[in-house]
Amino acid sequence: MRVCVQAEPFDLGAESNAFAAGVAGAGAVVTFTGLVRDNGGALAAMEIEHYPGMTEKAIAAMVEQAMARWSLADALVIHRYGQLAGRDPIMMVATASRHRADAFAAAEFLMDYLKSRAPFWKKELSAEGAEWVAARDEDEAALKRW
Amino acid sequence: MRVCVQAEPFDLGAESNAFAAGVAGAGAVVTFTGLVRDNGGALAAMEIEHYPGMTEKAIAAMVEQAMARWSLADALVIHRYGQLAGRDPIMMVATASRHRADAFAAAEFLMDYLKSRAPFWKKELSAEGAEWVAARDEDEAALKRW
Amino acid sequence: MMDVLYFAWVRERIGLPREKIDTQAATVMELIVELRGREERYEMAFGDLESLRVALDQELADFDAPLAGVREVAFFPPMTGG
Amino acid sequence: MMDVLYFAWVRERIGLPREKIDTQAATVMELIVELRGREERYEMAFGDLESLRVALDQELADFDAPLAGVREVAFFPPMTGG
Repeated sequence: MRVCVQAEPFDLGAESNAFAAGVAGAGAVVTFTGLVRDNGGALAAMEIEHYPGMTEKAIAAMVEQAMARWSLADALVIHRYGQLAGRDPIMMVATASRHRADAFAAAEFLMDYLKSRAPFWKKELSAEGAEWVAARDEDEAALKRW
Repeated sequence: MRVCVQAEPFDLGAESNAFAAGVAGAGAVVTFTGLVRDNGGALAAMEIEHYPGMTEKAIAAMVEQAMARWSLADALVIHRYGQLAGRDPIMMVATASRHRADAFAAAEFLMDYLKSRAPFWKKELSAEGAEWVAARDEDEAALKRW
Repeated sequence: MMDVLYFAWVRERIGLPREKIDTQAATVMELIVELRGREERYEMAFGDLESLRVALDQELADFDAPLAGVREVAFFPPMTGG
Repeated sequence: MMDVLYFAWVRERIGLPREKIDTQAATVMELIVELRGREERYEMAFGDLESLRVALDQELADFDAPLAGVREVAFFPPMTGG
């Protein structure tokens, strides 16, 4: 498993290929990527604040929980913080397993926990100014299924 | 949407990047990749037979069904046939949506249908000989949830 | 006259990928019974209906589907894509 | 003495990212009440408990959690990662 909390951009394609190359026994790889949304052509950017120290620990605990709960060959989480440009990948999760059900379930589980339990806060920057992204009730509700 | 049924290898990373670059309004991208499994170091290879004509039509119908059922910005299916080497990507699905639930559900739906309703047949080639891959009861059962 | 296609181990057991068949069979099941009666290799290919699937003009169908107007019938094992 | 950290709009309303606080508060809730009484900017930050979260030594906690032995308290809005 690998957890990266970083200011630097990452390349979704290169990370996907490297992850898939490392899981020799697995036939199924699932990735999720979160992108800065381009809101109707308005030049969007994003600033992400996080809680250094707690972030890494919280994510590592989620990944360990996922590895214990599903039969996974490997799991990866990359999450950026700081200044992001429009269309930049914000974060990605990758999971690998023998059969697809484990990789899908673990990726959804990790996303649900990252959304509401990892200490990141997004601020959207647009022509109208800066605004903290509000937490969605659906995201909190999604945790109940696990 | 794009459906490719091809003998040529494809690059998971390049396809993922190209797909993500094309979905300006979407914040969520899910990919699934199926790989030829490396069974305990035994040099595995695979031969995939398909039904030219029906394959493309069947997959296009599945993708259209997914686009109608979930709120998707885009969807992609690539599936190889012919001779594959060990560790080669066999196929991939990519889906993009505004919120993650749609992209995850559509990717799982497409995988369940591709597994049991697209006319492909896999033959595993190993040191012990060639053997047609048997359909799994779990794969047939997985269709019931949609 | 109808094109009949075989895939995967159905193709291997029968020994050819496709053939033209002149038949009066009204349904898929009648065609299967007719083919089974031909030679042992057909009996081997169509022996276990549980593991046989059929498509009519490139659409999945049931064994009791009518053949009227159908130009292409394909027999194959359960699909294993993905 | 305890490190108290603020993130996102909690940090912006209070106007600083962290401070050292000397307190006798026994629980998180007692600390919140004490801070609210200080100045209007704290009242603004801690006015709506529905949209406030707390971590004790980098673990999420409830408002009634005891502060005994805790070195680092962090207040922030609901998280919006992913």
